[in-house]
Amino acid sequence: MSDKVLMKGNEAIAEAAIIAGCRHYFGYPITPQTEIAAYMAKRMPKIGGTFLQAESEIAAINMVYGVAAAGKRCMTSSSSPGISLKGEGISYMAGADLPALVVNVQRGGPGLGGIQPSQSDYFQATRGGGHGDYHMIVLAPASVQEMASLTVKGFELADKYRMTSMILADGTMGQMMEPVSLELDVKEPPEKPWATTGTGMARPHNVVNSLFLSPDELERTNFLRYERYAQVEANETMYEEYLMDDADVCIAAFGIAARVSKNAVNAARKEGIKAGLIRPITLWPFPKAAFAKAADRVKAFVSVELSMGQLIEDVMLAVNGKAPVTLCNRVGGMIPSPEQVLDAIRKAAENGGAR
Amino acid sequence: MSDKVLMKGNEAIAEAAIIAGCRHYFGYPITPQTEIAAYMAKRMPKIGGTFLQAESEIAAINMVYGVAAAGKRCMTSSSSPGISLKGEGISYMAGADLPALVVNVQRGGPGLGGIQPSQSDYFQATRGGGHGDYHMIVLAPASVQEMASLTVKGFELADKYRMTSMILADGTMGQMMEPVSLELDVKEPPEKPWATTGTGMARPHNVVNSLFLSPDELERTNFLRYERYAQVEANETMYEEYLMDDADVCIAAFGIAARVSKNAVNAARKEGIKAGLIRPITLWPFPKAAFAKAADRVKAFVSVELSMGQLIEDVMLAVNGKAPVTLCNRVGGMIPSPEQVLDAIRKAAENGGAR
Amino acid sequence: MAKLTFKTDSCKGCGLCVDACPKQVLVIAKDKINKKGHHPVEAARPENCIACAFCATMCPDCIITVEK
Amino acid sequence: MAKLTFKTDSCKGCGLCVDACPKQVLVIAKDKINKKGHHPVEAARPENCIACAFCATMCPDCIITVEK
Amino acid sequence: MSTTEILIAGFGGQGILFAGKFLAYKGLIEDKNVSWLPSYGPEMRGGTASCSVILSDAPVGSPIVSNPDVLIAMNLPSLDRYESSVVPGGVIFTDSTLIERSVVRNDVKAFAVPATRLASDNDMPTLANMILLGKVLAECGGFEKETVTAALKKVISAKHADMLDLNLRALSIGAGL
Amino acid sequence: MSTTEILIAGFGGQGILFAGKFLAYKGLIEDKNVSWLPSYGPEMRGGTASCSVILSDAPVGSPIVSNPDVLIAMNLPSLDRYESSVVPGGVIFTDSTLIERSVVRNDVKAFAVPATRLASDNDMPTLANMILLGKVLAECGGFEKETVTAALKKVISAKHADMLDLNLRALSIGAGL
Amino acid sequence: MTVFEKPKALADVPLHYCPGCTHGIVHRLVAEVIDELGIEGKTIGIAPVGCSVMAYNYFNCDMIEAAHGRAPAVATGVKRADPSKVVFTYQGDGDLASIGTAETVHAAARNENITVIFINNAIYGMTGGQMAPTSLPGQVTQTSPYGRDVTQCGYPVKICEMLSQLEGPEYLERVTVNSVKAVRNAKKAIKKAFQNQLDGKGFSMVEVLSSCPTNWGMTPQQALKWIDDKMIPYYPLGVYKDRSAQKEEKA
Amino acid sequence: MTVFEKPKALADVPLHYCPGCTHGIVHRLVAEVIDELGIEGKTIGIAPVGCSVMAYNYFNCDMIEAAHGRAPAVATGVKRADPSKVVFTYQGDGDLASIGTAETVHAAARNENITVIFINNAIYGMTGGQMAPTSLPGQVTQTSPYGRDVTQCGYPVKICEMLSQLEGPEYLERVTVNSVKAVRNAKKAIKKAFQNQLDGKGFSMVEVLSSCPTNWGMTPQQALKWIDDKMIPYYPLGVYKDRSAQKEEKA
Ligand SMILES: Cc1ncc(C[n+]2csc(CCOP(=O)(O)OP(=O)(O)O)c2C)c(N)n1
Ligand SMILES: Cc1ncc(C[n+]2csc(CCOP(=O)(O)OP(=O)(O)O)c2C)c(N)n1
Ligand code: SF4
Ligand code: SF4
Ligand code: SF4
Ligand code: SF4
Ligand code: SF4
Ligand code: SF4
Ligand SMILES: [Mg+2]
Ligand SMILES: [Mg+2]
Repeated sequence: MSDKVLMKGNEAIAEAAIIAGCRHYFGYPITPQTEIAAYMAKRMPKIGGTFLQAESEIAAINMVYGVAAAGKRCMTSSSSPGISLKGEGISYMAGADLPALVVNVQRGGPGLGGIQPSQSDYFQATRGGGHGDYHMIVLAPASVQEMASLTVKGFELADKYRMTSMILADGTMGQMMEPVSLELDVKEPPEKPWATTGTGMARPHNVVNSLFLSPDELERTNFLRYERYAQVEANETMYEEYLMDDADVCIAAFGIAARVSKNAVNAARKEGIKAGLIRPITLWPFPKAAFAKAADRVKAFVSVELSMGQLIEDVMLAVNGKAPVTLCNRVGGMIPSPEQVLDAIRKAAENGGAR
Repeated sequence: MSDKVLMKGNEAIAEAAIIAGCRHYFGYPITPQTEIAAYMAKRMPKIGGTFLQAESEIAAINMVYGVAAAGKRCMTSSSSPGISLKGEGISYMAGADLPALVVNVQRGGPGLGGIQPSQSDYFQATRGGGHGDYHMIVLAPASVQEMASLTVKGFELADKYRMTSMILADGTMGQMMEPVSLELDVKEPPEKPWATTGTGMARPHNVVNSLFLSPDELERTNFLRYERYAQVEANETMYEEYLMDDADVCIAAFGIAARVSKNAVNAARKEGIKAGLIRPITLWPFPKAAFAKAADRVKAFVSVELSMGQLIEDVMLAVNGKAPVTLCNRVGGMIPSPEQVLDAIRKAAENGGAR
Repeated sequence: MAKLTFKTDSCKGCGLCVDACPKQVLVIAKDKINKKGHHPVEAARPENCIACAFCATMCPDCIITVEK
Repeated sequence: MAKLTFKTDSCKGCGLCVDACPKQVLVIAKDKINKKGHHPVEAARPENCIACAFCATMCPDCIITVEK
Repeated sequence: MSTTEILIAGFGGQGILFAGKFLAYKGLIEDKNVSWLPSYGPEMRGGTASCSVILSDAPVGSPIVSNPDVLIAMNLPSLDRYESSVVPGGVIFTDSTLIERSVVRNDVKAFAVPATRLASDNDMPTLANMILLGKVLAECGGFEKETVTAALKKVISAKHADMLDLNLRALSIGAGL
Repeated sequence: MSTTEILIAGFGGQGILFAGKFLAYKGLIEDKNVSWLPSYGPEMRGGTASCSVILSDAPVGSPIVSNPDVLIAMNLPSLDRYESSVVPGGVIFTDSTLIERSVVRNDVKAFAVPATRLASDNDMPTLANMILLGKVLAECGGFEKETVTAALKKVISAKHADMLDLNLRALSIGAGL
Repeated sequence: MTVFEKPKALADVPLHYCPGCTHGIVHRLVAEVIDELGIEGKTIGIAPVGCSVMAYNYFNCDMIEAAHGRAPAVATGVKRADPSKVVFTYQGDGDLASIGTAETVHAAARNENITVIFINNAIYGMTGGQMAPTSLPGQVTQTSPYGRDVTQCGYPVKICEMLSQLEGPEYLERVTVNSVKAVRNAKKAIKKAFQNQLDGKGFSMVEVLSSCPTNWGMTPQQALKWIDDKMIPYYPLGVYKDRSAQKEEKA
Repeated sequence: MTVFEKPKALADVPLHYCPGCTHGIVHRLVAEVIDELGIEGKTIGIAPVGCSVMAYNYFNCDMIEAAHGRAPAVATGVKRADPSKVVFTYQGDGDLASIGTAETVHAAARNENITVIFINNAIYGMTGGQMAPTSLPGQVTQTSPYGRDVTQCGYPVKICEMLSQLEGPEYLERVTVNSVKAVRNAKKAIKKAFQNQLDGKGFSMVEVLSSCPTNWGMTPQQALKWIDDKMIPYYPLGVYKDRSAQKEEKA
C-alpha cells in the first residue's frame, strides 16, 4: 500500500492549502464545495490559523483582499453564483496586484441553476467576470491529486506574479475521492516588501491601491501588468498531451470532461481512429502553442465541455482556421458520456477526412 | 433648425427609456453615469414613475429583477465596478428569462481604476460577467442619437426575446452632447402572460425561477435558451460598414473608438490606403458574418479598442485565420488618437501587402 | 362525532401531532411504511377525539383533516 | 509672544479659522490669491493672538502652526 | 489489465457511501487505482443515494460508472433504474429483504441476499450494507481478512473504532452465505 | 465642406462648459453637425475644466478636439498646455486679465481680450466667458443677433430667463471690441 | 363541519422538508392568512435561497425565486411595479440576516410596504448545517465544530432588536411555532403583517423561531423543546415595533 | 513652544478636499491620536471609496484602498492576518451605511477588534451630491431634487442607534467637529476608539457628523451651522454603547 490517502477533492484542496502555508480561509457556504469550509473549520483553530465564515461571498473576497495586502497566503472558495458576487473583489485584487487563491467548484447555471457539475464558468474565469482588463491564473485539476498539487501551485504562482490564482474545478472533482499523496512540493513564499504590515517607522508607508485618477498613470499600470502576464504565458503554461504524437483527431478538454474523453480516445483507438487529447491544465494562460502546433497536422478538433461552448473559443483562436473545431457538450449538470465523445470523434474523423 | 435637442449621452439614455415606456429605474451613483439617475430623479416623480436610489448595485439589479418579473419595462445603470456587482443578478435574469435594460457607461479598470472612458468591459458584457452559459444583447452606441435609439431598441429586443439588453457605452458617450431627435420608434411591449402579476384567481400561478434541481431539466432550459439566442443572432445582428466596398484594410471598432477610427480611415484614404471600417452595433450577437465576408477580400484587420484586446478575439474568431488581425489600443481612460489609428492602418496595409 | 382523515402517503411520521394531541388519539404506526419510506400516523383511539385540531395545528405537512 | 505661521500656498481660504478666533486676529486676504487660486488667510492683528490654537483646531488643512 | 466498475445504490441512510468507501480503500490497499464518486443532491433532502467505485490496474479515466460490472442494489427503485445498465456478463447483488422481485436479465449473474433481515437477526440493524458487501467480496474475489481489516480501519473513524469487529462480522456473515 | 474644432479651457467656475454649450447650440440652430465634450474629473474637485466643441457640415467623427482650430484659453495653465496643439493658421483667444503673457506662436492668429476686467467693469462678473465668446464670434464670423439669441434661449434654463439680456450684452461687448 | 383542512393557498403537493421541520407549519400559516384575507389572486410571494427555496411550488399565488439574500430588493421591485398587489418574502436566517443584511435593513428603513416572514432556525439548513448569524453561542455546526466561539465569529445578530432602532419599519414581532399556542400566536402576527400591507402601513416583519431537527441533530420533539430551552431565552418573543400602536398610544 | 502643528502621522501634502470640508479636521484628529499613542509604525488604515478615497496618500502609516463599502471586511482580513497591528477604517455614509451595510453590521456583530471612523455628511460627496442613507427628510440632493421624500425613499438610517442593539460592538459614539469644543470631544472619542483596540476590547466606531459645503450648497460656515441646526437634532450626539463602561457600572 502506498502512502496515499483517499480524500474528496474538496478536502484535498483544503489540506493542500494548509500544507502550502495558507492560514487564512474565508468563505460562505454553498454546494458543492461546503467540505472545504468544513475542513478548514476543523483544522484551522488547531494550527493557529483563521477560519472565518464571512457574512457573504463579497465580504469573504474582501477579507482575502485584506490578508493578501498584509502579505499572507490566503484563500476563499465558492461555487458559481458565489463567484459571480466576488467579481468586483477579484477585479480589485487584480488592480492592486494582490496574490491569493480563489476556488470555484462549478455547478450548473445560469442563476440559481442546479448543484450538479458544470464547466460553464470558463469564460468568467478566463475572460474576467469582473470589470477591466485583467487575468487570473486559472488552474483546472482533473484528479484529486491535482486538486491538491494545483492548489499548492496556485499559491506559488500567485505569489510569484502577484496575481490571483483560481482553481476552476467542478462538482465531480470536488465530490469524488481518489488516492492522494500529500507530499507536495511547497516553495517558500517570496518576500513581500510591498505588503501593508506596518511601517515599523522604518520605511515609507506602503499603499495597496487600484485607483489611478490620471489616465496615463492607469494606462501605465495596465501595460506593466500585461507585461507580467506575458511572462506568465511564456513560463507557466501547463497542459497534458495524451496520444497526440500521431493523432488525427484532437480532443480539447479539461477537468472531468478530459477524464471522460480519455476513455473515448482509448475507445476510438480501438476502432482505428487516431484520436488524441490535449488537456489544458492552465486555462489561463491557455496552451495556445500546443494547439497551434497540433493544428499543423491534426485534421479535426473536438472541444468536449460541460458548457454551451466556451473552451472551444480558445481552441479556435489557437487553431486559427487551420482545422475544423466542433463542440461536444452537455450542460446543466449533465456530463458527456464516453460514447457521446466517441461519436463526436467519429464524426470529426469523417469530416476532417481522417477516415 | 431641426427638431433636435442637444443632450448628453447619459441624458439621452434616460429620456429615451422614458419614451420607451420605462417607468421604473433603480440605480446607485457612480461616475461617469450619474446624470442618468439625476435625470430620472427629476422626471419619474412627475410622470408617475419610480425612481429609487437603491442601497447598492446588487439591490438595484434585484429590484429590476422584481419589476421585470412583474412584467414591466425597467432598467438600471452603472459603471464598471458597479456592473461587476450586478453579475450574479444578471445571471439570474438570464436564468429566469427576464427582460430588462442594463446600462454600463464604462470607466477604466481593473479595480477602482479611474473614471475616464474605457471599453475594457467588453468580455464581461459579451462573455458573461456572471456564472453559467448565457448572453445579453449588447448594444454599443457611437453617438448620442444612438444612445437614445439603442435604448429603445434594447427594451424592444429584451421583451421580444425575454433577455436582458445591455447598453455598453463609455465615459465619452455618456458625457458628450450632440443633437438628438427624440422621435423614436417605440414598439408596444408584447403581452407577458408569464409575468407574476397575481393570478386574479383566473389562471394557475406563474413562477419566475432559475432553479432546476434535476440536471436534465436544467440542461433543457439551457438548450431552449440557446435556440432563442440563435434566433437573435439570425435576426438582430447590427453593424455599420464604412467604405468597406473596396477596403484593403478593415478597422473593427465600436463606440468612441469607431468615431476616432472614422477620422483615421478618411485620413488613410487621403494617403491612398483603401481603409474601411466595420462598426459592430450589436456586440452580442457579434456581426460575425460581416467580418467573415470581409475577410474574403480584406488583406488586414485592425481592432481599435480602449482595452488590452478584447474585441479583437471576436474579430479573430470571425476572420478565422484568413487575414492578420492586429491591435491598436489605449487603456485606462486614454483614447487612441486618429494619428495612432492611421499609423496602425499604415502598418497593417504594409504587412498585409495592401501597399 | 369527530372525524379524522389522513393523507397517509405524505405523512413523514415526525410525531408532532402525536405529542400535540391532548387525548392520546394518535400513534405512529411502527409496523406500516408509506411510499416515502416513513412510518405514518394513525388514529389508535379515534373515539377519544374531541376535534380540537391540535394535531393538525402542529402538523408541518397538512396531513390531517379534522371534521366534526 | 504667540507666533503664527501659515502654509499660505495650501490655504483654501475657507475662513473657518477666522470664525474660530476669539481675538479676531485672522482675516481672509481678499486681495491676495495663492497658487491654488484661493484667497489665503493672514494675520491682520497678530499682536492680539493668545496662542489658543482655536484657529488651528478648526482648520481642515493644517495650514496654521501656533507657537508661544 | 483489469478494471472493475461498481455501482452501489439505495436509500439515503443505508450506508451506501460508506460501503463504497470501504471498497475504494480496499482497492487502494491492494495497490489498485481507485475512484469513488457519490451522487449528491440538495443537502438534507434524503431520498436515494448512490456511488460509483472504480478499481483498476490502469489509471482511472472517467470516475462515473454508467455501465457497472457490479451493481449492488439496496432498494427497488435502484434495481429498476440500474438493472439495464449493467454490462453483459456483469453481476447484480440485491437486498432481497427490501426487493421482492428478482433480476430479470439473464445475461448477468445475480445474487439475492436477505441482507436487511440478516442484519436485524444478527443485531446489527445498520449493517445490511456490509453483509451485502461480504457476499460481493466472496463472489467477486477479494475477501482476505488482512486487507479487509485494514480497509475497515481506514473507513471507520477513530471515534467508532469499536465498530470494527461488528463490521468484520457483518462481512463474514455475507461472505459465508 | 468645413469643420471647426474649438477647445475652451480655464478654471472650473469660469463658465467653460456653458460657453461650449452655447456654441454647440448655435451650430445646431445653423443646421450644422455639432458635438460637445467636457473633460470630467472626480466630481467636486474643482481645478481646471475644458470642453471640446466641433461644428461641421459633415457628420462629426471623433468628438475629441486634440488640435483645435480655435483655442479659447481663460487661464494661464490652459494657454501653457494647449497653445502648441492649435493647428497652424488657427486662432487663439485669451483672457488677458488673467493671462499676462502673450501667445508665442506666430503661425496662428491671437486675440487678447481683458474679459474678466471688462466683465467686472460692466457689472457682470460671471460673464467674462461670454465677453470672450463675443469676440470669438466677431472674428470667426457668426454674430447674427437672431441665432445668437435663439442659442442663448436654449442654454439658459427657464429659471434664469432674466439672464438672457445680460448675456446678450456681454456678447455684444466682446463683439464690439 | 370541517374544523381543519389544508388552506387553499397552499398547493396540494408534498413539501420536501425534513420530517418535523417547522418550515411546513409556517407555510401553512401564511397560506391560511392569504385565504382568510382573500388575497391569493393579488399576492406575489418571493422565495429565498435556503431550504424554502422551493416555496414557489407550494403557494398557489404567483411566486418569484430570488437570489440568496435579495428577496427584499426583489419584493421592492414587485411592489413598486404595482402597489395594489400584496407582496411577501419568506426568508431564512442565512438569507435575511447574513448575505441579505443590507437589503433587509434598507427595505426596513424605506418602510417598504411589504410583508417579510423570517425563519430563524439558527442554522443554514439547505447547505447542510453551517453556522448562521443567529446560531447561538456555543452551538455546534458544520462550520463551528467546536461550538460557536463568540471571540472568533462574534455574537448572534438579533434582527428584530436591530431593526427596531430604525425609524422606517412599521411592525416587527418575534414568534415561534413550537406549540399549539405558539402557532396560534404566530398566525396572529402573520395576519397582522399582511393586514398592515393592505392598510398601506409599511414594512412588517414576523421573525419565527423555527426548528431544524436535521441539522440540530435532534428528533422533531427535541427540536421544539430546544426552541423553548435555548432559543427563546436568547431571542425573547414579543413585539419589537408597532408604529401604529405607538402612535395610537401617544394620541 | 509649539502649541499646535501638523501631526506627524499626517503626510505633508495638500489635501484635495473642498475648502472648509471637515474631512480634513477628522483626518488630523486621527493622525493626532496615532501620534499620541505612538502607533504609526504598526497601524494600517483602510481608505473607502468616497471623497476620502485618497486618504491613503494622507496618512503616513501603511494604507489600503478598499472597494466601496467593504472596508470593514478588508480590515477584518488585515487584523486577522496580524492581530498585533492596529487597523482602522475611514468611511463615508454611502460607503458604510448604504452599500457596506452588511459588512458594517457583521464586523460589529463579530466585535472585530478594529476602529471605525464613520464620516456622516448626509450626502454622497464624491459622486456629486446624491442622497445618502443618512440624508435628512426633505433634504434636496441630486437624486432627491424635490427633497428627500420619506414615503418613497424611506427614513434615514441611524447607524449608532442600530448597531447599539447588537451584542457585538464594544463602543459606539457620535460626535461632530463643527466647533472647537466639538473637535476636542471628537478627538477624545477617536482616541478611545483606538485605545480600545490596543486593549483588545473590540469593535469601536466613532460617527462624526461632518460637513459637505460643496454639495450642501453652503459656505463652510453655513455648513457648520447646519450641523447644529439640522443634523444634531436628528442625530443626537453621545455614547450609544460602551460595553466596558456598562460592565464596570454593573460591577
Ligand atoms: C450567492 C449564494 N451563496 C450561497 C448559496 C448557497 N446557499 C444556499 S441556501 C443557503 C443558506 C440557507 O440558510 P438559511 O437562509 O438560514 O435557510 P434555511 O435553509 O436554514 O431555511 C446558502 C448559503 C447560494 N445559493 N447563493
Ligand atoms: C461599487 C461602486 N459603486 C459606486 C461607486 C461610486 N461612488 C464613489 S464614492 C461614492 C459615495 C461616496 O459617498 P460617501 O461614502 O458618503 O463619502 P463622501 O464622499 O460623502 O465622503 C460612490 C457611490 C464606486 N466607486 N463603486
Ligand atoms: S383533533 Fe384533537 S383530539 Fe382529535 S386527534 Fe387531533 S389533537 Fe387529538
Ligand atoms: S405531524 Fe403530520 S407529518 Fe408528522 S406524523 Fe403527524 S401527520 Fe404525519
Ligand atoms: S491662536 Fe487663538 S488667538 Fe491666535 S489666531 Fe489662532 S485662534 Fe486667534
Ligand atoms: S481654516 Fe485653514 S484653510 Fe481655511 S482659511 Fe483658515 S488657514 Fe486657510
Ligand atoms: S434541513 Fe432543517 S430547515 Fe431544512 S428542511 Fe430539513 S429540518 Fe427543515
Ligand atoms: S464634496 Fe463635500 S465631502 Fe467631498 S471634499 Fe467636497 S465638501 Fe468635502
Ligand atoms: Mg436557517
Ligand atoms: Mg457622505
